[in-house]
Amino acid sequence: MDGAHDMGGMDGFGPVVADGAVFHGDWERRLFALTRVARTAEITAGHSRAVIESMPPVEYLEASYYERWMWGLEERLVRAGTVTHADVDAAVARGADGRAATGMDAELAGRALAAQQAGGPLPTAAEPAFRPGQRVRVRRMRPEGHTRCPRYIRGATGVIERVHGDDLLADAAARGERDPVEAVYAVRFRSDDLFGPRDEPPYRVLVDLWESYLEEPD
Amino acid sequence: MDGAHDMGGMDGFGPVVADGAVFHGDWERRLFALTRVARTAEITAGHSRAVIESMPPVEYLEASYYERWMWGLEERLVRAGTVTHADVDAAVARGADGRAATGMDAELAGRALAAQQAGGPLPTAAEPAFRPGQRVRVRRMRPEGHTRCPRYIRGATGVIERVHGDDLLADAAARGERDPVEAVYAVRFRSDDLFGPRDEPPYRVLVDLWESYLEEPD
Amino acid sequence: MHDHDHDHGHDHHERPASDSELRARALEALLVERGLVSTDAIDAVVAYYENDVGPQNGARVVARAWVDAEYRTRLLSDGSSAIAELGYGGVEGEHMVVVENTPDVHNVIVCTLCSCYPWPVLGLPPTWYKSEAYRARVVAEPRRVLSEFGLELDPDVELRVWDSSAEVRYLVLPERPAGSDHLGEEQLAALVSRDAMIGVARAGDAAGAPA
Amino acid sequence: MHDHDHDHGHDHHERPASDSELRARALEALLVERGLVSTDAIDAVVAYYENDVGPQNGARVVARAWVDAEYRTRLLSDGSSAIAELGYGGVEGEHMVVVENTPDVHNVIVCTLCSCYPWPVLGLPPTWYKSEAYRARVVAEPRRVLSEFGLELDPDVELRVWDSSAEVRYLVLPERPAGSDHLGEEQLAALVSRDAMIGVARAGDAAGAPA
Repeated sequence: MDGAHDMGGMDGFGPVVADGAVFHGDWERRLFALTRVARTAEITAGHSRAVIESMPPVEYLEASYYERWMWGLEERLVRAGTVTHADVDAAVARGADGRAATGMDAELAGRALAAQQAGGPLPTAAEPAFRPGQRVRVRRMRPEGHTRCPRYIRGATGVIERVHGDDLLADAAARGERDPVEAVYAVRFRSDDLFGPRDEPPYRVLVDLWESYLEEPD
Repeated sequence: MDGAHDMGGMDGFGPVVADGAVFHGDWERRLFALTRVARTAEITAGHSRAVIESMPPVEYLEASYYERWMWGLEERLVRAGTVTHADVDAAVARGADGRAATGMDAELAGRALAAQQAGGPLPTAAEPAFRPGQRVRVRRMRPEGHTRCPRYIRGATGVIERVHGDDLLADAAARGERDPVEAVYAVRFRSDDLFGPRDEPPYRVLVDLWESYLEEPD
Repeated sequence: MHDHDHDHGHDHHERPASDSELRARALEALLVERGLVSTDAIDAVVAYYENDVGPQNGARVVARAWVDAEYRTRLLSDGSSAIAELGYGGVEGEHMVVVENTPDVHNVIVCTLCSCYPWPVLGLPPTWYKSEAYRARVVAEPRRVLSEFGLELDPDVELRVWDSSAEVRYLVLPERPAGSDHLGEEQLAALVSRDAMIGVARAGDAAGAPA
Repeated sequence: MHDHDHDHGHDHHERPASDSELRARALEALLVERGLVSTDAIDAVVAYYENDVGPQNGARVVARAWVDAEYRTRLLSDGSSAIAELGYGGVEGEHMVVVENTPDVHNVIVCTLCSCYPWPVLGLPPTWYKSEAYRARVVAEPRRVLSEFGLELDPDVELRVWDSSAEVRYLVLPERPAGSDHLGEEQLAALVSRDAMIGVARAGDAAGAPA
């Protein structure tokens, strides 16, 4: 969906604020870890990015990064039937505090830790439709659900920079589907072809795009 | 600027809520009228739409329509040096209430009323570069300031539907400039050319665009 | 359309009205006290938009076009002048274009960038017209939006969505309801709702957003 | 960059931290009490991202590439494998691409849609990287953004902004600072800041966003 999260090229957010902190307060650190553990424990449902993108725009923009994570975690716990919003409200009301709770599960701890270190690169693209150097155009679209094709490149023409490999289309993944698996490319755009002539010297923007987002130019 | 106000095609705002009210409460009605009178009284500075668009995105989205007007009115009064934000804060703090204030100025009242009824149509376009039926493409751009070229049509190709007349380019008007005066067109787009194939039958979108926003397609 | 908000998430228009109201009242008091504006001027503008301007004006234009073919021709070829014949005009209606609904074509009006609206003929815009949802969606899924208003269009009808992005304002000339041949101009005007002149309802329909 | 917000308008990140903190703590308590997650698992994950993962990893990769030409070649042709040689890998770094800065080319990384970032080599992202302003602006006015970080690029330098919109993560291989020939691998690694590996600073620069 084309929501407030799709920020590339947007205006009105002011200057970049010089804050290099990774976390603000210990609760953000634990909330981050809790989200990772909940994934290993398989107590959530739904696609994490897609769920966060479903936040109402004002709430999304108002929230800090880990507030968005928290909103998403709670929502996905609720969708899985693990807890209800009322459960969480009640826990807040009685002052429940994770720092006071203790529950040990060495097996879960081991699996959660291992999960952070798992995974490997994408397989080589089996049948890429486009080759490096080829001109492609980003399709114009208005996806109902999650997508990883940002708005600021829609309809623009670029050149295939590299073929990364094959991957499950993010839009399908967010719907819980297992296909299509298709080539992912880095596509190179000239800044003029995205935003017109600017007061900055021309530059390049390279965007990773699934094959479904692309078409041959006229 | 490409800000939160540019809503065409955006997602995440939910269903259209069935609220046919023109005002919510008497204060909105008076704020509307106050804004109109302030214009006649020439006590504001800055372009009203451009100023409202400069609201921080969260505030813009959070505000109701007349809250945006109020924010814009106060800002333009401040820019003109008529009041300061501190003046308004102080007036709020002492409970100043327009309903209790009385100040008569029949001459201003007459002028304000006449201003509502003034104005006429655009002059016929003197030298339009495009003619009805001609294909045009909307320039890709990222304007620093105010513009009336919405994002959802950038880079799209359409057809000139009609030539409305000549008008001062909105972008220049917002900068306080008096030119260029140029042709304004209604440009007709096929829905597929804006948003790709949809689950709705194809339709047309017609957008009023200044000549500067348009170019000849390749 | 729904008359409630999402479950999970606050209603972003429920920002405490009192704060805004207090600031608006204080702003008015401040400017009146300093003699920069006057209460009679504010009252005059309030009264003008309350009494002289509103969808009743547009309805008279539409009814006249239904009964007077020559007027209809003038209205469609030069909206501003034909509307001025009935005495309507002014701010946010200086340059008017009237678009005609037929059995084959349906028009609907929006302003995606703010909420431009033809004040002299329709008055000030209803809340739904100014809403994020309407501004965002009607250019991208117009049949779904119209359906939420209770208006179902045949798939063969050419739907035209007009985005009022410049200083031109639009009025929809709805189709004259079937079976209205016996009605006079004033009775016909009573059939023409604000929503029909925006294009989210048909003339004569009870449907459309509540006023 | 500025370290303050606009004058007129509230800071939209100053939403009461206490509410969020209380809810986060309650959520953790609730899930622990029900035996769905465990505190030792949370502690283990916290410790992992606190101790084992961070920009020190990326800095070792960069320093190795500076001193070992064959490693550099492997790193640029197959980032994931070369990084794994040094023992780094895992979530949000499964498929790594390393892009090299040269006197003629400068690379900078962003994720406009969320805040994707190469966790195994850089740790978790700094606040500015996750900010609306960085996500919005660096694809549209990158030189102005870099200039706010204190990094001025020659107009002739080809600037390449990488938007991490799929499951590929990027690491910038900065230029080796002039005058660093005498330094060993460990000393070189100490010159490589997180910001240099994102592309908003040069290696060896004191500049860049405060950590």
